[in-house]
Amino acid sequence: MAGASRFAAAVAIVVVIAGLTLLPQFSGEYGVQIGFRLLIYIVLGEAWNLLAGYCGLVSLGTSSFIGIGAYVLVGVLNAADVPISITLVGSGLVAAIVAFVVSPALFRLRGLYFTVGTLALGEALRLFMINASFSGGAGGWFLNAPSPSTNALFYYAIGLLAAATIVISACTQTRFSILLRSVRDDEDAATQMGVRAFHVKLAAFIIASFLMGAAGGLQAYKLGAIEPYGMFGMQWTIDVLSLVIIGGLGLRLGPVVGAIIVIALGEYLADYPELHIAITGVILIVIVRFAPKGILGLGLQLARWLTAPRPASGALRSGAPR
Amino acid sequence: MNKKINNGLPRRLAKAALFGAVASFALVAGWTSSANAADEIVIGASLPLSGPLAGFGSFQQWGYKRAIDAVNKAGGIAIDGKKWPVRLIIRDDKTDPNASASNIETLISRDNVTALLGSCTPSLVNAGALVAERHKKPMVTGCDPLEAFKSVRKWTYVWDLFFDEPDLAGADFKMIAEYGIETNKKVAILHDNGPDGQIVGGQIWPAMAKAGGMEVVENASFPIDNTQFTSIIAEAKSKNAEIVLVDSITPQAVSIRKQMASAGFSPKILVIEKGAEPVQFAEALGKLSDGILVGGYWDPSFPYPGAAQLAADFEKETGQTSSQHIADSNSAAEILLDAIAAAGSTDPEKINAAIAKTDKTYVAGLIKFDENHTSKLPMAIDQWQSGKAIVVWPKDRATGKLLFPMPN
Amino acid sequence: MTGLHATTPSGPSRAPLLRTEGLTKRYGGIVAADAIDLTIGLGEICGVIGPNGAGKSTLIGLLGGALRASAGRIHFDGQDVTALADFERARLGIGRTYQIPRPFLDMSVEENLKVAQFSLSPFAAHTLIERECDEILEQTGLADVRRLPANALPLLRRKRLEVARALALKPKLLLLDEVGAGLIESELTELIALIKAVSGPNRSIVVIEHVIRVVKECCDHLVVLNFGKKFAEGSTTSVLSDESVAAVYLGTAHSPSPAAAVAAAPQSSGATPNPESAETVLALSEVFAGYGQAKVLNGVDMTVRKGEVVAILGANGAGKTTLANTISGAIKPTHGRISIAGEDIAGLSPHQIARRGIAHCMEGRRIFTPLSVEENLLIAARSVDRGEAARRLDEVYALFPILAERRASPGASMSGGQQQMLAIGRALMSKPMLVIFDEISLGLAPVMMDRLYEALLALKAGGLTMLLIEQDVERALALADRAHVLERGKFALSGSAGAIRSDARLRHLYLGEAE
Amino acid sequence: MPSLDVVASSLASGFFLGGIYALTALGLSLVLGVMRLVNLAHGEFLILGAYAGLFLLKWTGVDPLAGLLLVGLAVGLLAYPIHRFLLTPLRGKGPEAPMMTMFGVSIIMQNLFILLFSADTRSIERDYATASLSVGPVTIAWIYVIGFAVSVIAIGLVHLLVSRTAFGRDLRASAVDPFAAAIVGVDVQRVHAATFALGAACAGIGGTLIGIAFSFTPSSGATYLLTNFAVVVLGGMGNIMGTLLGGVTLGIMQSLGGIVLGDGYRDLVGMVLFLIVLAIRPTGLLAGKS
Repeated sequence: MAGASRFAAAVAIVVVIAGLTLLPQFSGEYGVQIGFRLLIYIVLGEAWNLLAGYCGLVSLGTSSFIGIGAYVLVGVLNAADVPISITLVGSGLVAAIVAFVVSPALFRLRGLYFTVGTLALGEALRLFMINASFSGGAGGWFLNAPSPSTNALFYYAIGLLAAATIVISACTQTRFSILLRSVRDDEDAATQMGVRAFHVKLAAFIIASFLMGAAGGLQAYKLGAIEPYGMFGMQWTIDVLSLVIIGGLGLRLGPVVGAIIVIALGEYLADYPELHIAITGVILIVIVRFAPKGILGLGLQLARWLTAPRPASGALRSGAPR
Repeated sequence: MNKKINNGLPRRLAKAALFGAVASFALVAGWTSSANAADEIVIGASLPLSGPLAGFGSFQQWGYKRAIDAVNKAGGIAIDGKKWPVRLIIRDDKTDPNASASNIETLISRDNVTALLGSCTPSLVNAGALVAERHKKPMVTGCDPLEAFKSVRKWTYVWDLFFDEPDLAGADFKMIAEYGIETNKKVAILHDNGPDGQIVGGQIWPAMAKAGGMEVVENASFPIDNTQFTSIIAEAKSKNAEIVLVDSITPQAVSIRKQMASAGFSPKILVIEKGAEPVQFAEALGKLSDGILVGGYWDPSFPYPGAAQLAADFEKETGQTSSQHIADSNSAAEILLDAIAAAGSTDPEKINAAIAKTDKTYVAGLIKFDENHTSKLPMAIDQWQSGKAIVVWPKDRATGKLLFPMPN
Repeated sequence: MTGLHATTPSGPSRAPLLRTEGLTKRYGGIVAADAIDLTIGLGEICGVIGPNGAGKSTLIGLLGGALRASAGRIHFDGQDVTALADFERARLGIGRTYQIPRPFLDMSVEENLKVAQFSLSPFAAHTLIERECDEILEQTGLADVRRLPANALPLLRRKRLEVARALALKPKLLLLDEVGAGLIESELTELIALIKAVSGPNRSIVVIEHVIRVVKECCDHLVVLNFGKKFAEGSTTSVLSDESVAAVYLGTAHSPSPAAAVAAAPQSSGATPNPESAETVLALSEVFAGYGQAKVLNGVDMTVRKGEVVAILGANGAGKTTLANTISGAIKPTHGRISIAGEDIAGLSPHQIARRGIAHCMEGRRIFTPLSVEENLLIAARSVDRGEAARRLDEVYALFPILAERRASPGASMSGGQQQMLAIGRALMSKPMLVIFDEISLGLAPVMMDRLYEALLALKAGGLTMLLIEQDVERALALADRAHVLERGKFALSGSAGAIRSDARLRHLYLGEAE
Repeated sequence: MPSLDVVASSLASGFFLGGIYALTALGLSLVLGVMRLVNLAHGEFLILGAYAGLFLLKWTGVDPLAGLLLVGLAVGLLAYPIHRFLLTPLRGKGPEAPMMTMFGVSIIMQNLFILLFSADTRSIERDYATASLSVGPVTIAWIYVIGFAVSVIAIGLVHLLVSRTAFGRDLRASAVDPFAAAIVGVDVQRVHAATFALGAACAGIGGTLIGIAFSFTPSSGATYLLTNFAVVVLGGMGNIMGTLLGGVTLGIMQSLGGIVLGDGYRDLVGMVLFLIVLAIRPTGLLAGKS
């Protein structure tokens, strides 16, 4: 039964991804561009959801890994003629290595302290990149390679999403998910059950950082010009965190729903500069207040309520106290 | 209960995935179909209307709108013998290059813009310009110093009218030489490490100082969100620099001036490029702004057609003091509109070719693009005197006398 | 601190599984465990008893690896494990339970077990994992709730889950930290059976326990800790019959005729003059309450009159603490009416109820650890002038002189019993109309329980109205005028303390079939 | 290597400026320690204080230093309803929900600033803001000294309030165990709201000092938020006197960084110090006594 559903889910995901590859044929250029942004945000959101939703690591250091990925991609492509897919893997790898290097210090921190620590990490990296001369300081780098077509970017993003889906599913639909959640729920109790909490957290952190790095690389490939304020900016961190919270933290498809909403909102609101981004703030507050499990959580609740078998004549049947 | 969750979850995931996919396709389809009304020329721009650079964005928005309104008042642009109205779509990039790029993408792919106008500062302009370049849409921009613009790539569809960093950097030294100003020839340079700051403060100023027989006693750089300058100011003071050259954004410029005063340091000549230019700088500093020099590429007093009127209109409409940014933005929009009219077509290639042929004096000055797609605006030097920016150099454009040395 | 008591060399002739040498834990200047030498043979069940603050939980932490030893060594199964981290020890076969169960609340019972199984053998065959899981769930009596989320389990089931989780590690050494605390007699019987069932020739068990019955029935070998030191050690019977052990730990309650309790009983009926005519302080009618879907109280009717002591008895999960929390406003009733001195308190928040004269001495003490003793007391004396606050302080200090001595110390530095005194004192500081005492003897050494009940007796003599929630039937009934026995959220039995005590149904309801 | 008086002046500036940092960080620390709230709108409260000081001077001519209490009161009063209407309903929903709400508030506040006050760079213009104080070879800004004094007084008052008064007792009790505090009669939500307002008031006062000493724009808040986090971590969350020490430590370390590596590295030095302290003493330099 469970196996059959899992199979159905896998089929559905394959169908969706395959369907996405056809998007450029049907939608115009605009659809493809929105699609690209959506895919990048979904990958970032899923990575962050793995950390925060499954492993309890509420990180505010997202931008660090996006920035690292971006600089690696531009640096590598400018230095050598390397295929883009390999460069993207490189972006992810370097981000993952950085994650590995900082993890001993970061994982000493629990809860809020971890959150604040990752925030400091992101800021320190940004400040470093602004001052460092090898990376062009605040001026950043330009990509010398020819710029890719929108469709090509879109296909790379689909590839990235497919990879992310496989990796994250491998984490959240398998035995590993139980270990992840045990660390999230009570790290001390988990270690007393023999769980190598450090390794579990490290695995999640490295996987998430890899995906963030690769996504950052792809974004840099699209932009063609990168600098620390844009690539290491808090905006990434906040966007990713908002989209997961809006979609539904800890729900497998929360980031997907969240990314759709955040992108849609951003697109609509950018047309009304008078309203500025204040509306984003209002929406965030309202969603956090009234949909604690995000829009997806709200939707699932609604669906459950709609489909729940309700007694036709409850008054006669029920003696249960209210 | 949990049994249901466990077994139902993948199925529900599948359902939700399908739902999500359908919803996103629907959304995309909805956007894509929001095409423009026919017989209309659409021009797009992404501007920093919020975030740290929101101040620039509001001036540019006014400049762009004014040009488009003027054309529409005249009935629009004639294409194939028929007058087409022009519609300007402005999107907010929140001072984020990523948003600037995606805004331009949306303007091109959803709104089918005919051509584009630029944002402000190299990182925002470049991010959008690269998208325009990739999609072969002509873009005219100001507000991007020419060296920083040229360093990105060899442009085909993007055109920039602004000052050139060597001009800006050299103006101060030219003025010192021309007016025969006496100092101890010790120069301290404080600059931010943004692209233009690095070029002006890191490269051109030191070179020109050396060429002018001066000694650079300090050359310090800082990131644009730094708030503390005590060490570098103390250093400049201890080296007894009489000429201090600063290149920074406005908030930092104000802090630097205050911190110089509170460190008891007052050089004879203080130039603050970029940051000292808007009137808010003088308002924030009050008396302390007196005597500060800043390079400018425009003033309502300049002998260009409509210059005085432009500033007067701005001040009447907004109730705020004008800025030179209204001139380059207004001119950029006019150049683009003229080129569309000259091309008599909305074909990007034809418009681009027409932009290349621009040779006319606009409100910002004579515009003629070179092979690097840049058109230089000549420099002047303004000095803040009692809260007003007085043009003090070159002599033929001066509206007042140079105050020297800088008052204490 | 009295010199080491005559220590019979630990009995077992079996090969030692665990051996500690000079095991010491210091926190700053405080020595929580002081050079403890311990040897536990394979297959042995060793009990560890001692007053609160004696270092029992510290010992578990040190053995399990949650705490790092300041000095000394631990040898386990022929290996020095002193430097190993907790998860490494767990993987070697040391399983522990927590005194207050810490299941992974959002995970199902089954998944809770699988955490241990997967961490040990991530690639074991599915069928093998399921079979092991089934066995453990069967053994611990959790098979019927295997798919329920852990947060839906009542306390007893959670304690079983603690044991089950530890068993999933296939431990050679099982550390049980006060698994009996808070359980009633019939539940204890089940627990003892469980401990016996999971023991075996290849598994040693360390039982840290206040409930003497568990130790008596399970352990071959007993260690008494006092002030972090090993105070006595030997066979269970010899240690329990030792007079010096009785003096530091067992107290008088367990002597054949508990003097305090007997003395209290006759007084109690006389102390309440004419209860029927006294004014009503608290009244509940048809109260339903619970947490989300789980209904815990199913229609409770009750009144408490001025000067009365009413005891609420019942098994774990019967809803005793929920009842207390509902009265003090922490849980909103879904139905029914609660009134204080005639005023309906619907919609009032806890602090408003507190200001209407209900004090709640909470389960688990809940004192404010960073606040000083005096601040802990003063915080409850709200909107009174300085003089009045000082008078009330004096009253509490008179009741518990130790609090006066330590008035400036932070709450964190107090031992468990002292903290409980502080919690009682804090409840009194608001000069309440009614005090709810929720499980004040939980987790305390028998001597300390005696001490606290003496204080309650004195308070009763002073005319304090009390609602006494207690798992210790004898003590509660000795003090109370009337009692109710809760069963599945309803009163199954109500009446005067004497009548309840002699009611055959009490034994049936409360002690279960086991006796 | 810079001369001795440059070094001495820099270190002295760092020390005094650190005191101002401490005041601006105090609110963040209190709110974090008592309510477990990561207040991402803290920087905006600071900027609100700067605007309040500016307009107090512009409209009434009252010197912002004389009107500091008024500024604090105004910012505190504006913050109170934010807690009452936005945060109170989120109690018991974990730390992310309030954090995100405050992020939303910060976006809204930034845009309101732009709307109401334009995006212009502002500064509070006072003579004493630019006067210098010379003692031997050391030259420092008067405003740093004044700001330090104000900060120390304000922090001292808050310390007394928290350690000596009934409100402080309620506050500390609510911080460790809000449930038990409510049961003994403490109106925890009111204590939280008051703490929130108090924190905002301190930020507002600090913001006015920043506005006098430096410049500010609607979006300056973020920079100070990060500096403040560093101070909080150095001093320990919720530790009032620790915040003062943390601020001074950060100020001096930043100055050292500025001297050795250049002013560009100031903030980086702060962040790195912050990370190192976190890694060594996860609960802060001065925490761990409790």
